[in-house]
Formats: sequence, structure tokens, C-alpha cells
Amino acid sequence: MKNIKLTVNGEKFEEQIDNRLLLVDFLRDNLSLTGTHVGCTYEGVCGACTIHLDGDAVKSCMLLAVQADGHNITTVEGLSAEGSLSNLQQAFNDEHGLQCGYCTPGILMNMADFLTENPNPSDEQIRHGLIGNLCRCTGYVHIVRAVKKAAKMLKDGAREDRT
Amino acid sequence: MYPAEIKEYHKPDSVEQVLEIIANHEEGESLLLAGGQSAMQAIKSRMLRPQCIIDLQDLQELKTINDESETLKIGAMVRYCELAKSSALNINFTGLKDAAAHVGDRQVRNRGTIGGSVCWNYAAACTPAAVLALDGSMHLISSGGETKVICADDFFLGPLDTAKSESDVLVSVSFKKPKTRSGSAYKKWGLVKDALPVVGIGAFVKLDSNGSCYEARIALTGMGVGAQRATAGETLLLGSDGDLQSIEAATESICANIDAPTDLSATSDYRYQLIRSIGTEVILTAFKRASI
Amino acid sequence: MTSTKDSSSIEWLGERLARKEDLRLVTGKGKYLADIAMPGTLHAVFVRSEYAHANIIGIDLTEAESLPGVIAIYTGENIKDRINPMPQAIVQPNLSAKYPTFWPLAVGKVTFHGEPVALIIARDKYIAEDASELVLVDYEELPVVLDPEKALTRNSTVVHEKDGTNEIFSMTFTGGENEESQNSNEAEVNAIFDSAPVVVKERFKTHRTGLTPMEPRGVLCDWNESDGLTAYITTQRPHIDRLALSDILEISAEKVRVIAPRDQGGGFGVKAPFYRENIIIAYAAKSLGKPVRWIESRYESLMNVGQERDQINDLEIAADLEGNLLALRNKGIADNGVGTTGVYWGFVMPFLGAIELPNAYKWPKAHISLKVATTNKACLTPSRAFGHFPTRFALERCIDMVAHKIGMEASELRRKNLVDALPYTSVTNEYYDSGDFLKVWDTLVEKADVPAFRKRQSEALNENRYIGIGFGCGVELSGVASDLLVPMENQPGYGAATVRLDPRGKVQVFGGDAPGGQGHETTTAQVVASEFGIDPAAVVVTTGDTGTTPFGSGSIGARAGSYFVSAVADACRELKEKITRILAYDLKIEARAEHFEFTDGEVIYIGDRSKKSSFVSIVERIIMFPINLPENEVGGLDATAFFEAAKPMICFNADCCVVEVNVETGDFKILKWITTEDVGNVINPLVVDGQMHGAIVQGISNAVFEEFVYDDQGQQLTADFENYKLATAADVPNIDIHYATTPCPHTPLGTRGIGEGRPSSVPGALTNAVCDALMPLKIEITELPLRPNSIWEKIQQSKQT
Amino acid sequence: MHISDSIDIKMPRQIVFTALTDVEILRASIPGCESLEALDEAKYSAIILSKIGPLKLRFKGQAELLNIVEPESYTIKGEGSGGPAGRAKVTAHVTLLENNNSTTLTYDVNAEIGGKLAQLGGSLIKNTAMKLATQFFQTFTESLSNSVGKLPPVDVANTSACMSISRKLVIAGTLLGGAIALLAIL
Repeated sequence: MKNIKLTVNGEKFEEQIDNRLLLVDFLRDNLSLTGTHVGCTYEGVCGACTIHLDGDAVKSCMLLAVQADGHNITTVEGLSAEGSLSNLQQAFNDEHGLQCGYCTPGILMNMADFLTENPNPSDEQIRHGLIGNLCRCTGYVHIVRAVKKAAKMLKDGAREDRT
Repeated sequence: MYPAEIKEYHKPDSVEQVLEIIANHEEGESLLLAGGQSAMQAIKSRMLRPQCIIDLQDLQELKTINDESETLKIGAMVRYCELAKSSALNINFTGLKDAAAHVGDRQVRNRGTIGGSVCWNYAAACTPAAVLALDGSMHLISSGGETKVICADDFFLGPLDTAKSESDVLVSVSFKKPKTRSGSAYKKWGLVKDALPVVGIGAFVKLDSNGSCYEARIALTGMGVGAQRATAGETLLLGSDGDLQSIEAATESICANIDAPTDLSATSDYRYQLIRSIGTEVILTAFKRASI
Repeated sequence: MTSTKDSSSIEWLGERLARKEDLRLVTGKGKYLADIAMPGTLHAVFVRSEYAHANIIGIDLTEAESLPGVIAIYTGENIKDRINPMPQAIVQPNLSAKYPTFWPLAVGKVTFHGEPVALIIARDKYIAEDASELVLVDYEELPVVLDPEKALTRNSTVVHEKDGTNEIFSMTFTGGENEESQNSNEAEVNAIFDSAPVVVKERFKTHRTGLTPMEPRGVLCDWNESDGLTAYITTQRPHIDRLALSDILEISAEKVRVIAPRDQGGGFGVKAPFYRENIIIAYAAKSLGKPVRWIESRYESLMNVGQERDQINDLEIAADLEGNLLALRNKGIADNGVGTTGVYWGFVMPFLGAIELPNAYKWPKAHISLKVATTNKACLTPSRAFGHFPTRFALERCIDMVAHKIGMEASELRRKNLVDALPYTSVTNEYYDSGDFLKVWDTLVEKADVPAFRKRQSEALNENRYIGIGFGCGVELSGVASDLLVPMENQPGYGAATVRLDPRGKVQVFGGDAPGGQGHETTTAQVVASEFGIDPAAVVVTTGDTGTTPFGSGSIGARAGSYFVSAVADACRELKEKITRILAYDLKIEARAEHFEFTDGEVIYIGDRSKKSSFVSIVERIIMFPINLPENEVGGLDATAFFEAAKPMICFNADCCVVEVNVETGDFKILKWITTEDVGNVINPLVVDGQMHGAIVQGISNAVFEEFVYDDQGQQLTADFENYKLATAADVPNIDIHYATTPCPHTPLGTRGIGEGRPSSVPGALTNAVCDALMPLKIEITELPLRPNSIWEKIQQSKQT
Repeated sequence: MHISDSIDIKMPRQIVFTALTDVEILRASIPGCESLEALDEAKYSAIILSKIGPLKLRFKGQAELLNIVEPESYTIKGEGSGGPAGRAKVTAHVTLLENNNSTTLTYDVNAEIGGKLAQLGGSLIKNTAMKLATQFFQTFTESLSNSVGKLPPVDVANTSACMSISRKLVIAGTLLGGAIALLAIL
């Protein structure tokens, strides 16, 4: 057991946890932040559990919760203020960038990070950026469109974005 | 699948502390965790059951790229995403950039490190092959605090096997800057984009003032044995100016001298064909980069 | 039922409305099964067989049971006298077959790698996994049955001994009901083949692949004495699951409530069967009196479900030199796996595949038969385009081979033989109700511009570049009428919906089918909004809870756009009748429903537009103030409607793809994917586009990247996403969609159900394009997966000859 | 999975054969051997800890010996189980050919790998097994050179000696089989 202190979506937490607890389980089970999903087993390939660790998109199933001690985490729940959508979330809604929505939180977290690095991405760059997120419903077409739209919205400063 | 019990977890902030923790445990009890992008797969599947995890993430001293006059020194905890973006690798060591930019996916590159990858030496991994091609040296500190430098040729022993002992800590990977023009490249093929390489090839060529190759290194991965040199191909590049004929002779010679396995991903013959095809492209690129 | 639309119903139909459900899904507020919290929930982990076929000599639980935190462990032996075995009528098709007997946990022996052997219940999922490692099962290995053809031979080991054979199902689909007429039909077909100028005969193989919803399966059960069992299940058919749980566990049906969570991470058919895991989790919750949750890992999922397509089709086509198709002959063999999956049992998929084999072509004659073999592999699981992904691959590929033999453009040969007048009954007796295949086809071919492509192709070849074009098409079921679903799955096909108005003029819709991401909340709201002339935001849709929804057979076979929304429309119209009856009475006019218009929140008398009421007031008046009503009228606005089309309905699509093949490595790139669709009237183009994109990419991913592999001991080697490879965004093309629709005359809104069968035309079109690119090398590919490795081998062979 | 290879040992065949049945040499030659135990006349068990880099897997194995034709050939049938990690079943056929006081040892192994081993192992299984076999024979040859002359002569006609040979070979088989299984983990 270990005591950890960390910030999740701007809120400070202190918890006593097992060393072996995965970060994704900590977020889901201990903090009830169930927007972060699990879609594969040990391999860490699907990307549904992607979160931001100190601003970088990483897979929370490939980290132990104890590793997040002292760090700053953002989950999909923290991507926008309650009652509003970020540009990226809005673009996914506008362009039908999701169907079942299971992979979506991971995709949003990865793409939010991606867009800060690639403010003006090509389709090919977006597709390459999405390799770490499997989606079974959309065929990715609308996802690419949504990310492109979000890039434009961000550039146009269409609205305040907290990502 | 969830990890089996982990009795201890440490997050030291200096190499000395790491060595101390290792020393306080029986051999084989502790595991150094770098980015953890491979190790966690093994831990979650319970193939790996470390009693004690030593997390290296707070070792700031291992996180820098030092572009020194004669060598490029990359801290063991430098991440793929940083390698892929680093301008320090632009001139001679583009091959390492090529490899780092296509390891796994963005999330993996945001977390995985050069040190973790070379120490894990997975059977099909890009970074060890690129480091081997670029003649990297591993700088280790052993339990007594003494420094060891092991060159890539002596470091990579086989899948999951390296010359690093369990009580060693890898602190950096360094590359000697060639005094003459040089170029490097790395490319892989997988069934889906950026997957673990079915075949991955790195090449490094040094050219004299006439543009003729006087030293060449080629490394392969994906053959089931981890990163491996393909010396048979290298000798055929000596004296070449990057002409297609010598390059094709080199890849053909690699095929004749290396075992390629058949598995779920590809047949042996197809791997050879990929060596020919990708190998030619990679070596050509290395020459081209050297000629700029 | 009326099929005419009033003008107000146009407004929301066809609108690219952003989805309502997205607002919770993009903010992480979706509630999937694993997100449902119940205090005191215990966690379940299965111990699964490590062998494909072995007797269970004994199971030692001593160590596992003594682990702190372990609550209970179940094995086949200790539950078999307390739980009724499968099969049970509710989940057994009306097809003559050798149904295996089995319990949720293996009894006596295991029959595939991954079969549940024991169930651990613990306070924590980590502890449950610790305990699972301590369960010691003593196995005695048995010979494994892995090859479907060998399985059907007399000397083969038999997987289910009681049957004495591995032939779980066989059928002849042509020539009528009795053996004599079938034989004479076969003789006629043989005669055509004997004299036909062109015959192509090939063995087509499709590998084991299928669909993997991103959310694996899960079950959360709770029990109390007064309410009985509440079971949250990731399922497409909660009402069937409810009856099955009631029958198997002998819990009176009124005490079983099944809830499919409102948010489900994809289904694609994989969540349509009734699974054995449901039974034992419900049993454990009832026995322990505590909530029990099982969340399937991806590892378990890939070992147990989502495996489909595993067929061999010995297909022959006879044609004349002008490209007229004369006859079709096919002998199918399918690898069923163990067959221990409720509702489908494996063979229902190849059964449907054989029925759908003839596709959109006019076949004067055909002989189609099928044999399905039980093997020691996971049971085939429905996966979008089930059964006919393999048969359509065979057919579409073979048609191209005929075209090559005759020297005709494959697209022309197809057009020449497409069914050109509907309705039409296929050679396998499938009814094609309506549509215009030629319109769809011609639209596609125009977009593809074959002559221009041929020019580009020959120019490219001069530069040693190999590009190719490929075509394929598919007639797909648009919902499944009772006519087919009763004999096939022993379940009704009608759609059912309850529409309930509240006094504030808002609408609740209840549907028994349980979707998994297809956008039903939005499209249903659009239908209701267009019927009542209100905003879709005022409509709330509840699905999948057997406690609140009318009976439905499930979210399967493209039922939503055909059957469900039709029931919704009918229920709305029933309420509109009542609203207008009472409004006419209040307005003191003689008028019926068709004299009123529901638009912009008002109900307006068309004869005098000043005579009207706001929608909210009239609704409130009827629900809350039911006085001064017409004679025999009572208050309240709540209607349940059932929709059944007299005959089955279809939708139709056609694909064209352009590829470039690297002849050095066999690698290929899809340069373009064009598709034309007849989906009937479109409720929401965004949603329909999304369905098409997803289905086509699933088809590509199945055809190229994904494959379930068993070794020669029956060990499943592809139980993770590292080895079972799904296409990533970087591996697949953009999709160019065109619509060439014909409104469906049999549904109230002219809509067709779409999506289920959509991947079926993909593997043929794609492989045809690769073969077209390689025409100079005369390469015909007859097996999937379509991998660079195998293409390269074909190129090598071709170079040698 | 099928592996076959051969090595030349610069020793007469009879000595090699005898050494292959020497428990001390075998114990020393096979990496990670933790225990050896005779269950009955024909069955033996062994525990091996295999280390491949950071992975450490403990396997329990059993084996029996068949078709002994001293000093020419024998067959080992072994099974190793690594618990949750998986299992391996190995049949190894070993033949010894003598030429000029040197022996060519050929082994031909058929291994069936099961459980997580098979699923997570991929192409590494064979390679690692080969590596282990090489390691085994390297140490074996060294041990043999060191102990030559110290080996007791073998009386072929003596049944009990044969029995004891079989026992020892069983262990060798177990270890080889177990080792292959262990290494398959990757």
C-alpha cells in the first residue's frame, strides 16, 4: 500500500492504494471517473484509456497508479467545463465523429494533445496520429473530418477552448 | 489481466538511490521501470512478477540530450517523442529519428524511452536496431558506482537479453559523430502501420571526400532474435557511392546470410523479399542523406 | 397503417442533425455496463480451458478457496444439477440440427480453448484473478477436431459424442422442399453446366474473422426476493435474454428484468447471441444474494466471440459467351466451432450465407447446398454481414473470373445480369421487395468512369505501376420479417415501440431493441419530431429495459430503419388520430387526422389555418384535463405500435475500389473507394454515412488485417490486439458515398433498414481490384485474407510460369 | 513447433552417451535446474527456473524415456507446466553418430506449446528454444571435457545400469522440454 497525492482535472486527491493498482482502475474505481475506458487486456493497443499525464497523451492502462503520484492528470471529464464542450468535442458532435462512443474519450484525449503539436494537420497526419486509438464503428472517416474541423475552429478562435 | 502483487514501489530521484535500492534486494527481485510501454504488458499478463519496482521517471539527469563536440549523448529516459523532434539528431543520426517517429503510436512515444527499449531488446523493436546500426554505446553504472561503456555490438545478445546485468543502471546512449560525411536511415514494415516490425532495417554509411563509402553498418530486426548486425551486406557497400547495383548486392547478401523465420506475420521468403525491398530503400536513403 | 406522409413530416427527416447522445459520450458521461455502480458488488473471473479438447479429470479448488477475499467458486460439477442445460426452445432456431447439450461451465470435458471451466467470485477483481491462478484443473487430452472437411469424414473424432457425427447442420437451398425435387433440380443444373460455353469452377476460402466491439461483453446481476433478478447485460436482444434466463434458471418470468445499458460500445452481431456467461453470473448473484459483475477481458473476448466467416465455397458459374449467367452451383462447407452459443449455434450464419449467395443477379438455375461441421474451436458468432461475407466474396470474385474468361468488363457483365424488375424472388427463395438495382449500379459506374480508368491504367503500366479497379454489390436484408426470423431464430420479426406524451408536450419513446451506437436516440427523435411537428430535443428515447419497453427481438439485421422507426411512426400516428379527434371536437369542426397539420409546435386545421392549437396545450388538455371529451373518448396519450411488413424488405449497395499494387512486395494501397447506396428515404444522412463508412472499413479490415489463428492443437494464438490486428486510421481509405435511393413502399416513412449486411460486398470488390491490377500477370486470388505476403507469393508463381 | 540441429562433440560416442546420462553433468548443463526427483521407476520430475532477461518463469516438468538403443539413440517424452504461464509437451529424438573418435549428436524436437506461452510467444519460442539448446550443449561439452576420465564405465548388458541410464536421460529430457517451454514465454 502506498499513499499518493495527485491532481486530477484540477482537483487534488490523496489516496491509499495498492502498488499494483493500474492507473485506469484508480481513475474509474476509486475516483469514479468512468469516462476513461478499457478496451484491451494487457497489450495496451486500443487507446480507449488515453488520458493526459502532465499534458501528454498516454495510456492509463500502461501505468500503475502509484506512478502518477505528484503528477497532474486530465481525463475526458476535464476536457471542458461542466455544461460546455471544447472545440474538439463540439467538432466530434458536428461531424458525427463517434458512434458507440466507447473509444471516443481516448481519441479526444489523444487528439487534444495532437492538435497542440499540429495546429494545421493534413488528413494523413491525423490518420497517423490516430494509430494508437482503435475505433470499430466509424471507419475513421468522420473522425478525421472532426479533427480537421476542430483544428480550424481552434485557429479561428471560434470559442474558448480549455484543452 | 491485472498485475500480480507488487510488494514495493520506489521512485528515486538519483542514480545513487537506484543503486542503493537494487543493492538492498536479492538478485531478480527488483525491476527498473523506464517508460514501461513493454514491461507493463509483461507485468499485466503476469509473465513478469517483480517484487519491487524502481521507477526511473524522476531521474532528471537521464532526461537530456547532450550534443557535445564529438559525441551525441542521449539520456536513457529520453522519450521517443523527444527523439523524433530533436534537431540534434538531424545530421548524422536521422536513422534514430526515423525509428523513434514510428514506434507504436503517439501515446507510446509520449511515454516510452530509448533506454527502456534498448534494455528490453524485444525480438521485434525498432530502437535497438537503429542504435545498433548507428554504433551506439550504452553507458551503465553498476552496483559499485563504476561506469561501464558497452558498444551496441556487445550489448544486444538476443531477444530480451542484453549485456546489462540486473544491478546495472543504463544512464545514456551515446553516438560518435563521424568526422566525414555520413547518413543514416531506418524503415520497417508491418501489416498495420507502425506496428512491431515484421522486418525493420537501419543503415549507417560514412563517405570519404570522394563520396565513396568507407564504413557501413546495417542492422535488422524482426527476425526473432532482436537487433542483429547484417555484416554480410556491409562489406559489399565499401567503396560504393550509393549505386543501386552495390546496394542490391548488399541486400541480397544479407538474405543469403541471415535466418528469417516464418510466423503468423510473414513467411521466411517474404521476410527476405522485405529485406531486399526495404533494405534497398533504407541504404539508398542513407547514402542520399550522406551526400547532402 | 398509412404510407402517405403529410408535409410536416418532411422537416426533420433527411436533416444532418448532430446526435443527441454525443453530448454525454464526448464528455465521458456515458454509462456503459462497467460504469454502473452497485454497492457491495462482487467481481467474477472465469477460469477457462487451456485445451481445445480434453476430459476434466478433476478440479482442485483448495488453494483458491482459501485465498482471502474469495467468496465462492463454481464448477460444472457443482452447478449441473441446479441449472437447466442448453438448448432451450427460446434460444433454439426452428432449423433441424444437432444441437449440443451444455451448461454454462464445462461438464465432463472441454471442447475449445477458452471454454469456461470455473467461475471465481471475489471482493476485488485483482484478487479474483489471483485466485484463478490457484485453481488446478487436471485435464486428459483428447484428439482435436480442427479441419471442417476432415471433421465430416466417417473416421473423425466426434466433438459432441451424443450426436455420433460432427455434421451439425446440412441443407439444400434450391429445388424446393423435398429431396426428389432437389435432385431433379440439381440434374437440370448439371446439364446446363455440361453444355455451357463458359464455366468457371473454383474453391474459395474465407478465413476466421469477424467483429470486435470496442466494449467487450459484461454482465451485472442483482437479486432480491421481491423483485427477483435484475440483469444488466451487454446485449442486442434483452427481451430474448430475459426469457432465456427465466427458463434456464426456472425463475418465473415476471421476476426477471434484463437491462441493456443505454450506452453500449458496439454490437455488430457479437452481442446478439444468448451467452452461457449470462446464466452463471445470474445464478451466482441469486445464490449469493449480492450483486455480481463480470467484465470480459479482450483476451477472453478474442478467444470466445466475434469469430465468423470461416467457410469454404466450391463455387461454379456457367455462362454464355455474351456474358449471360446461366447457372450457379455451390457446395459450401462451414467450420462451425463447438456450436455452444444460444440463438445462433454457429450454423445460422452459413445458413443465411447460402440463402444470400445469389445476390442481385438473375440466375435461371442454381444448386446450392451446405454442410456445417462442428470443430474444437470457438463457436461462430454473428458479425455484421454474417454468413454472406464469405459467399459474396466467392460469388463476386467468380463473376470477375467469368468476365476475364469471356474478355468482358466485369462491371458490364454485372449490369447485364442484375435483377432489373422488382419485386423478385431469388433462386434461394429470398424475396427482394423493391428498389432499382440498375439505378444504383449506373450511378456507381458513372462515378467510377471505367473507360477513363482503363486509359490511366495502361499509362500507369507503361511506367511499371500496377493499378486496378474492382466492383462488387450486395442485396441486404432490411430488417428480418417474421416470415424469415421465426423459422430461422424462433423469434418474431415485428418492430415495436411505445410513444408516450407528457403534459408538457414532451415525448418519451420506448423500444425493446438495444442499440450499440447506431444513433437510434437521434434518428428516432427525428421521426417523432417530424410526426408531431416539434423539436427533436423534446424527444427522449429509452431502449433495452425489459421493465419498461415493449417486446422486441433485438437490435439485429438492420431492424431500426425498417421496423423500429416504422413502429414509432405508427404509434405517433395513432396518437395524432386521437389528438386531432379531440381537437376537432374542441374546435367544433368536422375533421379527421388528415385534415390537420402538425408543424412548428402547432396542430393546424388545414381547411382554416386560424383554427389550431399549440401542440403543448392540446396534449396537456388530453392528459390532464380529460373532461368535456367526445363520446367514448378517454384521456391520456400513450400508444404502442407493432410494425410488420407483409414481406421481407431489402436495401442495396454497390462498391467500386481502385488500388495500386507494388509488384515487388505485393503490398497494395487503396487509392479510392466509391460506393452507391439505396437506403430508401434517409432520416439522417450523417448517421447513414457513418454506418456505411464503418461497415466498409470493417469489411476491409476483416479481408486484409484480421485473422483468428489456431495452431494444430487447437490453441488460439490471436487473443490480443497485438496479434489480432485491426486496421488503424492510417491503414484505410477515405470513402466516397453516393445515394441512388428508391423510397421503400412498405414502410410508413419510405425508409429501409441499413448497415447489417453492408460489409458483404467489400472483400469481393477489393480482391477484384487487386486482381485487375495484376491482370498482366494473370493472377486470380481465391482466398482471404488478402495479405501482401500471399499476393507476393502469387506474383512469384506467376513469374515462374 | 519443430526444431532440429546437430553438434559435433570431440569425444567418443560411448562417453558422450554415458555423460548424457550423468545427472551431475546434466544438472550443471541445464540452466536454472532447481530440483530433480524420481517419482517411480519410469517417471521423474524436475523444477526449472528459466530466466530470459527480466522474465523469470518456474516450470515443473515430468518426462519418460523410450526406445533406448545404447549408444546410438533414444527418445525423450516430456511435459513441462509453468502454471498460468502455459505449458509445453516435447518429444525429442536424439541420435549419436561416431566418426573418428568424435560424435555427432543430432536432436530432433517436436514441441507443442500451450496456454499463454503459445499466445504471447509468437515467433520467439523457437528462437529461444534453439538458444537454450545451444547453451545446454555448450555447457554440456565443457562439463564433459572437464570430467572425462572420471565417468564410470557403463555395462550395457547390465539391466539395472540401463535402468539408471534411463532415469538420468529422463531428467535430461525433462530439462530440455521444460527449458523450451520456459523460453517460449516471450
